[in-house]
Amino acid sequence: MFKVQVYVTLKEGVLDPQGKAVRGSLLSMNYDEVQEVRVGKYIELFIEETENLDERIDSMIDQLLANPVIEDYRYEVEEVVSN
Amino acid sequence: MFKVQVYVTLKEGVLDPQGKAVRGSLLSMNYDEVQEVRVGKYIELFIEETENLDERIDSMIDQLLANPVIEDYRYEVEEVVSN
Amino acid sequence: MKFAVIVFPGSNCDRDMHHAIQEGIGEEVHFVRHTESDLASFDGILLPGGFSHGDYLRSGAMAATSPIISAIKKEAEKGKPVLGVCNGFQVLLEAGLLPGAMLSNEGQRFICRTVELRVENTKSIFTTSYEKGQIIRIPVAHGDGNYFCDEETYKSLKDQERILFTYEDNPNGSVHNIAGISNERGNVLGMMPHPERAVESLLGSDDGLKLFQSIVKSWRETHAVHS
Amino acid sequence: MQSIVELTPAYIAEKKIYQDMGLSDAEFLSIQNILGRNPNYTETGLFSVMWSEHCSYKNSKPLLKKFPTTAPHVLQGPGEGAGIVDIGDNQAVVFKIESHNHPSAIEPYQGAATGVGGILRDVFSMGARPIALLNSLRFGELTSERVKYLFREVVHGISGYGNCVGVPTVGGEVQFDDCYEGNPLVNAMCVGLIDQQDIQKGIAKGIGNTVMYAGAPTGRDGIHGATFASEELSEESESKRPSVQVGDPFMEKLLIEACLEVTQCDALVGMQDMGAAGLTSSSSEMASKSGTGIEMNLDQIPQREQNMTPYELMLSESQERMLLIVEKGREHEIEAIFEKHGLHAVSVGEVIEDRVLRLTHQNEVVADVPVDSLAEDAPVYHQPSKEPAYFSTFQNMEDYYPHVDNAEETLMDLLKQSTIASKEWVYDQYDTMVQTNTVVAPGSDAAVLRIKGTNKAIAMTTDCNSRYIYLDPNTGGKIAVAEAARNIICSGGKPLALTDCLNFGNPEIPEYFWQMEHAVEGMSRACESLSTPVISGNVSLYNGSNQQSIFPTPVVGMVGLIEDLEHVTRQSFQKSGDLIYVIGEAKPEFGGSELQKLREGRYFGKAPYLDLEIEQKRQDQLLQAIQGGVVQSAHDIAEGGLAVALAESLFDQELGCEVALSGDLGAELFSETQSRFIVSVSKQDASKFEEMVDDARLVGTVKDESNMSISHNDLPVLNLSTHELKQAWKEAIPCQLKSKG
Ligand SMILES: Nc1ncnc2c1ncn2[C@@H]1O[C@H](COP(=O)(O)OP(=O)(O)O)[C@@H](O)[C@H]1O
Ligand SMILES: [Mg+2]
Repeated sequence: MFKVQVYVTLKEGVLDPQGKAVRGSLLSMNYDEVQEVRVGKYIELFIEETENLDERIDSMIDQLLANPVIEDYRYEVEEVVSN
Repeated sequence: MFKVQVYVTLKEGVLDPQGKAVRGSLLSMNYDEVQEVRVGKYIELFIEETENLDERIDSMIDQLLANPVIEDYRYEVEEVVSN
Repeated sequence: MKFAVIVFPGSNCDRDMHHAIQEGIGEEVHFVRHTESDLASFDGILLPGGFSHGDYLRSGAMAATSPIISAIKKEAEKGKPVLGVCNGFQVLLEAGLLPGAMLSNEGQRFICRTVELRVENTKSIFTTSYEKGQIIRIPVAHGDGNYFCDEETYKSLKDQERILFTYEDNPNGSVHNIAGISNERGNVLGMMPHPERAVESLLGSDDGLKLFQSIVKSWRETHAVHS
Repeated sequence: MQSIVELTPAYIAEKKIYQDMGLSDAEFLSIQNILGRNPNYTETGLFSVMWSEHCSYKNSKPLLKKFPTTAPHVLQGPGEGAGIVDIGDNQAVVFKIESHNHPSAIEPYQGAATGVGGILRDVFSMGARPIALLNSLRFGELTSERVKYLFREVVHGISGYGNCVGVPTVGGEVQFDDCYEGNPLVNAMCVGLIDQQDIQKGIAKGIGNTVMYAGAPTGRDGIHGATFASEELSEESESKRPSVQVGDPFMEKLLIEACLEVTQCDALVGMQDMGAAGLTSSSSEMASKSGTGIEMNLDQIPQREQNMTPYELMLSESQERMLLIVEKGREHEIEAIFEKHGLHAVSVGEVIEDRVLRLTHQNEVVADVPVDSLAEDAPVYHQPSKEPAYFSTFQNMEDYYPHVDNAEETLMDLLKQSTIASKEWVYDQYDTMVQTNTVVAPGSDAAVLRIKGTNKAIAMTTDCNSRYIYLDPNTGGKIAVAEAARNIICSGGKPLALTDCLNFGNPEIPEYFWQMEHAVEGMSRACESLSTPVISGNVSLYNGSNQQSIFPTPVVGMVGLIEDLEHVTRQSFQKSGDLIYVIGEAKPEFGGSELQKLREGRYFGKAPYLDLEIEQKRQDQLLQAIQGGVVQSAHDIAEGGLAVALAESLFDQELGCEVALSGDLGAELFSETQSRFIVSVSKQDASKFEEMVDDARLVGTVKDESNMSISHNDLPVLNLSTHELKQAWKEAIPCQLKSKG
């Protein structure tokens, strides 16, 4: 079994309304040191042994987990003991 | 300047409706190897040098970024060159 | 009775709530902005639906850090009625005035439709005008209405009769079909369905009127002698 | 410090860089003539967006002139952000429709969401509170995964934005045909309500007054969106998206409240949203309209990204921005209002006497061009028009006549056709009730909203059967207007006016231009007959992909006035025992019909015939009967014919009916002959109804037993349970979405 950790973030230059709003709230809570906030997704996949693991992960992400038009992603694969 | 990467995940035992839906979609796209999907958040904070950095990060997360009733979190701090 | 409708940035049912109080039950009502910090002059506090702060991060999370929240807590401690509807309910959860949390709808889609609710308890100040077990028709309109709490919390909600409304046909995956719960003292109610949208039969249902009437009734009962 | 060295004016001219921005050689030549010199890079950009079809209507202007646009109740016709119609009591409705087709093809969620955001701003920039949203959508068939994705995400985007800003989405339409496969249509309409004294215009009057910028900071979003919307989709357009416009409905909500409050402040002179071509169009149009000029210091423009060039700042299509003209010295009043709503308004320039748009950036003048040349002097093209070969072939064909052996099976199949099937999957995701005015939510012919504080209501709908328009643009154009009016009438309203969104193919291809020319002609005739002037609209050309154009799709958005809440009427039968009437005779007309699609998988032959005089007479009589209180329900007969319309009338309350027909069975049940209605009437009102409505024929009765039963010449031909019919109709779209492609 593999645990795949996928990080999906907005591409540079793409407006992040969520990050902007969160920063606004943090400022109003007096966390003035916060210069920027970007909010993305963190997805964990548990995947059974399969052929072409990396290829399949890439295509899952492209097709569903991330929107390549506005998002970038990266991921890490780790083998885990299935329970 | 510090870059803080915050990972927010649903607690074990809390059903993840989004993860379930994503898994359903992946299965319908014939990614049968996917056993489980959990969807969380990945937040990047850019923070200026400040006293009690860790303490302040913890309290930002507790007060706003994660909901302790349903979510766990962890974070990593990295010093970056500000531009 | 004098009501406050709290307006957070992004609230969008504030005017509807105002209309329901003014035209629906003919009571006094004012808007109060999230930046205010005193609610002492009001007899009842209403947190309307909408998308406070865009519902970004988590629905209700940012609103729950507003200055007005401590004022709401203070009045709630005095026993004044506090009603949170939809986003208002989410704010109450995030602010810790009610237990549990809200997850996204099971179907991962926003749902807007009129649903049937069962009135589970008529002893609450919010439900005395209904009959126990009565089925009422109230609209829902939400994307994150999937109420979650752990079994222990559920047990205490159940034992203390704090579940006021349940769905007849669960639209969002909410645990044990919960649609609305109150705090231990019974003066704070959070519910996903919108009673303020159900105060005129012209618009499909007036089953929400009794909720507001219940609040006023119990307030009158305790304040009768003075006025 | 600029990171990119700009191309020199001489280089732009010599290497024809302007062509990359969508300007032709001839257009560039006239720009050189206007300026008496070569334009620099920024200036070339200004002209390229302002002279794009999207902003200048250079290909469609001659056609748009044909639309009737005036009537005593029209307070504002085409030309401002949105049109305005008087509804009495010193109130008015403000409405407009707009397309966001190309952005939605590339990023469906954001494309649709920002489409909604844009149309809202058109309405609230006039000072009106948005009270309703509608839409009109077209997709390919729900068989490919890509189409399913587009459909899901477009609906999701509309709901994501509309729900958040708190404006109910109360109606719309969705149709599915192969021709939209690569180029879906996403048209959004907004209706606002205003007290007449609050009407605000996009003007820049008063030399010395201050130009203020409010709302979101400017980023590099959708640069060249306007020219992009004016080109055909290709591989290349995929790469032409440096960054997609992302909507922030939360910001929009704050902007709505702030702008409506600003409208009440008399320091405000004029206001316009930054839509297509952003700062360029809003500034130059306001100045041009007012006979003034505008000077702006681009360093003052709030910026989201670093090192933005003048070109980028002026062409950016970042969302949720407004440009305001404010009385000099009173800027702080405006600032304070925005501040209160958590927004910033900043001074960025002033109104000047010279009728130019003059821009400075880092202490240099970076553009200096006459405002009229940008806003008014775009070339106008009279494109050649040519009747397509298919048209005469279709006209000369023998009438298509599908034999109906099994009426039950045919009806079940029709109800499952995605265009006919229930759209509940769509509108369930829209908040249809916020603002608590929705008397009739999606699911009937038109949506109805009451006007608080009065006994009135307004009805609204969007309609366009593009198959008829493809077969015969003139007739089809008439039908689009007539159908919208029918839907208003059936709801108890008197049609007031319409807004249109002309979605067509490449106008430079004579056959496609011909389609547009004739559709507009037909629409104009119908507008005249039915007294519904065009008060606003939008043009979206170059729709198509891989050499295939979409069907000509001029969507009509119509608003009507219901004088008394008592007149509100629904399409669903109300109670057992009521009599069922059909207004109008069926003829065997199947060109462009749902039955033709079902049987043949394509459309050919003649569009159904439309007689505008008969249409008008029937609409008038039906409305009088409704106002006279003798009508229980009314529904127009549209796609799928009488059988489908009857079934739809049963669903709401799961009632039944017994109907007896004679004449040609196929035509009676499934023909799409125009100007027809199904009306139910209480028994005691029957004679009164018959007196009021000429062409009504009694065909049956509403029943409690939940069964649809039809006989033909006294023989049973159809007997199906309402529940079964409803399930088929209701589940069709969710089923298609779920099935693996
Ligand atoms: N995209 C949509 N958004 C909202 N409502 C819709 C949409 N599509 C269809 N509807 C609603 O579904 C109902 C049926 O639509 P339609 O078949 O187009 O009606 P009609 O033929 O009478 O115009 C109408 O009430 C319409 O408003
Ligand atoms: Mg209709």
